Amino acid sequence: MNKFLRDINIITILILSILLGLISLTGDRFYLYISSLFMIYSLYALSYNLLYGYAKLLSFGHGMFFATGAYITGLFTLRIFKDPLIGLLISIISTIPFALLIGYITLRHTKVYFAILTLALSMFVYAILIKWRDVTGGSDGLVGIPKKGVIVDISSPQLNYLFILIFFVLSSLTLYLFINSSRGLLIKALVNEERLLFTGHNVLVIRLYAFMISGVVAALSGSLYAVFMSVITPDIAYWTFSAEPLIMTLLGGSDYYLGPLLGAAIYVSLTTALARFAEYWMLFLGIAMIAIIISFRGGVLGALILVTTRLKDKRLKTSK
Amino acid sequence: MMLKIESLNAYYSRLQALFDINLEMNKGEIIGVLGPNGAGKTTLLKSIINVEVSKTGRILFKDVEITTLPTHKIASLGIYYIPDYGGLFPGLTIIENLQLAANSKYVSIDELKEFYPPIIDLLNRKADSLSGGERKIVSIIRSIVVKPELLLLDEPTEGMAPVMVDRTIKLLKKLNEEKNMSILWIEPGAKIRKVLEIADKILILAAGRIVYVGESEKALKEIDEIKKYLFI
Amino acid sequence: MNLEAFLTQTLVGLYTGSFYWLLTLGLTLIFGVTRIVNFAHASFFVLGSYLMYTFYIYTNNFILSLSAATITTGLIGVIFEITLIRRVYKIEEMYQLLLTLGIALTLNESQKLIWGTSPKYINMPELISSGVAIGYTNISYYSIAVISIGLILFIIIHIVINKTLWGLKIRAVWRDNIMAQALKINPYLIYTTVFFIGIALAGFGGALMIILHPVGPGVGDHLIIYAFIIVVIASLGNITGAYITSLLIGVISSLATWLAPEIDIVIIYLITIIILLLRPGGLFGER
Amino acid sequence: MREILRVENLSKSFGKFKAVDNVSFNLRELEITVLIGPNGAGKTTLVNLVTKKLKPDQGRILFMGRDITNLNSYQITRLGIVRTFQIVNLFPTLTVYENLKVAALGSKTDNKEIEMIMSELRLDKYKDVKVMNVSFGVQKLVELAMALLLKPRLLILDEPAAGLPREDRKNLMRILKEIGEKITLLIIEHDMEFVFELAQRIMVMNRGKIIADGKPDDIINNSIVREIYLGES
Repeated sequence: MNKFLRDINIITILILSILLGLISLTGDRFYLYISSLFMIYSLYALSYNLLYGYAKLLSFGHGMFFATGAYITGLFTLRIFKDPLIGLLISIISTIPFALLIGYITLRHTKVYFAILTLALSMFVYAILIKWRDVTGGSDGLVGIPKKGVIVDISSPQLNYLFILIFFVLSSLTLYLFINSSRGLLIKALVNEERLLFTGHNVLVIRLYAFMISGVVAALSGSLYAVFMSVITPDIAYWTFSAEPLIMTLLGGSDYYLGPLLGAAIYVSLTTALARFAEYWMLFLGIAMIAIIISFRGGVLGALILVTTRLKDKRLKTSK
Repeated sequence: MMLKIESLNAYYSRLQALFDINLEMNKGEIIGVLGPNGAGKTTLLKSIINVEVSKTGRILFKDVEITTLPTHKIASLGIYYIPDYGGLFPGLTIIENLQLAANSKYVSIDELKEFYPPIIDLLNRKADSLSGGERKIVSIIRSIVVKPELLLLDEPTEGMAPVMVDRTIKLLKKLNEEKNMSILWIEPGAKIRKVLEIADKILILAAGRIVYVGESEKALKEIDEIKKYLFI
Repeated sequence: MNLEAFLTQTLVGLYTGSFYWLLTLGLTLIFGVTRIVNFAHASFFVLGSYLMYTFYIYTNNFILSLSAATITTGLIGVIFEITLIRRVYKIEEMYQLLLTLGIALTLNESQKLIWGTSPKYINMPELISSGVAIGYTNISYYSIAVISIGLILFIIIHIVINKTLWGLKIRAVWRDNIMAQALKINPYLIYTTVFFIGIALAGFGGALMIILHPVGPGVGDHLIIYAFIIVVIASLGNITGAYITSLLIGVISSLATWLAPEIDIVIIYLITIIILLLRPGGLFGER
Repeated sequence: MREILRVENLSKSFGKFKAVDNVSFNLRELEITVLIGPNGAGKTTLVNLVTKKLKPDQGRILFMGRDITNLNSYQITRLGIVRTFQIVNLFPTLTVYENLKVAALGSKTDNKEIEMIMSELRLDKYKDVKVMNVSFGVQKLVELAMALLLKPRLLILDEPAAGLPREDRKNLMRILKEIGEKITLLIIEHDMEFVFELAQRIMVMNRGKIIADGKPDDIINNSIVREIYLGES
């Protein structure tokens, strides 16, 4: 069962990537746009679920990594070296120490305290982005982040799309393999920290490890976002933006690796489909969230799997 | 009929702690429940007041079914539960603890004094500043204010100095006679002789099952056989 | 540095702090008794403002609208407690926090739909113009009243909690829920009343605030952060701590805006982080 | 026999209540020691202090001559003091194999040994079943398997037989005897049958103090113990 699931996860990712690849051939700007957003949000949500679903850490400040990723890429490509790829790599690398620092501060606390502390820290980042005008551009943010660089040129929508696709496939697969590695196992084992302690593991280090990986992937999605949009504002550091991957994860189902992906898909398609009702949008999410917590915490994917297994059981019974 | 338990099975999460327990208790009776650790003694009390355990079967108090009633309703019907830690509220003074029991700011101490004179000096002390033994006795004294018909005691004399143990047991007898409280009383097997001093009936639990029931005189004769059940 | 400006800023800080207090008081009470951190609390605060606004338009009576807004907010809070929050008392706190976050989003957005996106305020010059002059600036009696109300509430709450039987029951549930029930106390009744009081207080605060500050979308999002920062610094569930910290944060932020406007909010967050690094349990933590 | 653990003047109080009151003792290598005593005597607290689940108010703990008083639980575990818990304490959402794997990672043990232990304790058929879906008895075995994979020098078992039906107890006793030949055991237990079958040495705790310590026969005849346990005086 486990093996089968594992395969199906990888298979799904691969098939999905092929479909996404095909979309690029159509060259239809609209489709390219929403599927790019989907991929970026998916990574953002996947990185979030590594904390929420696997390490059992409820963070309300995940946006700070998305934002730092975006801003470092932006600043680097605008000020220092004009190239999206390099900018992206730089932001990933520089996120590692940042995540470790934040993790060191927050991870001694758990549960509610951790949640609130991450919230405060992300607002700290937000405050800096707003206040440090001459560097961050204040509330206007950064404009004209280059797609055409010294090394890579992704100024054509299709190329930009493929650029995102490559990182999407690579990181979603790597993250999956990581979760199923022995390091990943220890992260899953955080469900019972006391026991983990008494099996000779330093819980804090494991948490820190999960926190770092998650932060880096979030930063990656952030910098993809920066390059894709070529305009970024501090809103992506405001706590409400940190709530979005959380909602996607809950929507899709936090117990499954692909849950956040599904969540992101639903999220993006609904936002575009319901664009006319934009003002009702967050209201809808709020209600959806309440419904999920009260009625079904497995999310959509959880529900689907439950239904299919029920059907299987029925078939078995009838066959007997 | 004070208390009637019909084919009770109780579970902690996935683990079954009690198997098909049946029990009948008459008004004014003192029943001692003895058994080794993990026999399910505490679970029995917790199933009666309906906390922390999931269960099947029926529990009746004065012919009223209380199986699924919320704990505070069960308490209001006249059952007072004293957990093994005494159940005084830490951080609250003893007098406050008594006020809660009386559901009023005014508590008459005279009667309490008569049952346990030292209470006077404790009134204004915080519950957590009392010794374990004191806490348990005060919690028993609190029952005078609660005025229950049925008293559920979880190892009230455990961890007490021998002198205190005897004092407590006399106190229980007094409550039973003068306040006509029926008492369902849990103690570890080692306390069997103490329990037999005042209990009308004892009941031995082992591995979640009732393995022995008997009137006290009878039990006293068969004590050596009983000790086998208690693994001692 | 001039003393007058300093005094003015401090007073401004004190009444801002008093608003924070009205917000965190309910948050603290609710957490203390139900162990739930109410993410939606600031949304109720803002709801209070909007209701005040609407009632005032129709009645044109300050006191009447104030009391109406307060009570209505409290009742709406109770509805949420009974229909939704009551279902999660016994499950993981993660989900409790998430549920209240969902409620927060729902409230904020429905407020947008009902009252629109443009900031709303009540213009009552007669209330805020008259006051004591400190140097060039004028501190309105209204803001002084707000500060006093905060203080009075602090005293009342203390008396209620520590001297009355009802307060005793609250502390009992607070300490040992099961034993409280064993003493015939119905915890759900306590929960609901505490929710009513806590959220009514938030509504009250919001209603008072709209006289001084316009209220619009995003105000709740901003306030909840401050509320959280305060209760965490004060140590969750500690009432005295919440009061002192509220005033402290109020004063610090107003002084910061005066002395270093370019980095004022940064300072607040920085202080929070430092305090929590030094005292993980908060300043007033028992254990 | 060589001394493996030395505990000096260990104390821990909760408020006024002295759970462990200035306790000193030592354990000798490859000796099966059983710790008995009534409820609230402080047995589990003592174990929690030694394994650093709780921080002692005062006292010293030496393991194979090394002072471990200020180490963390995970460091102590790595040194070879391994414990199990009274209530089953595992990773419910992980499979039996994954649970064992976590333990193996804790002591850098390779997967071959996991397979070996699984077959020894007849856990193979539950390999890929989530722990929360296996019976209580099996969970107890998983606990034991994990403990062994951690390569203990001193293994502390807190009521290993609690809640097990008779036949499983017999089985467990057999396994523990085998283990006892390779690993020093400290066992908290109430089931007297179990105790006297297994113990080479018995320590009796009451009200936070060790009131008797010696060979089983001496203990059974010790008057204080008879009073506490058999209610005789």
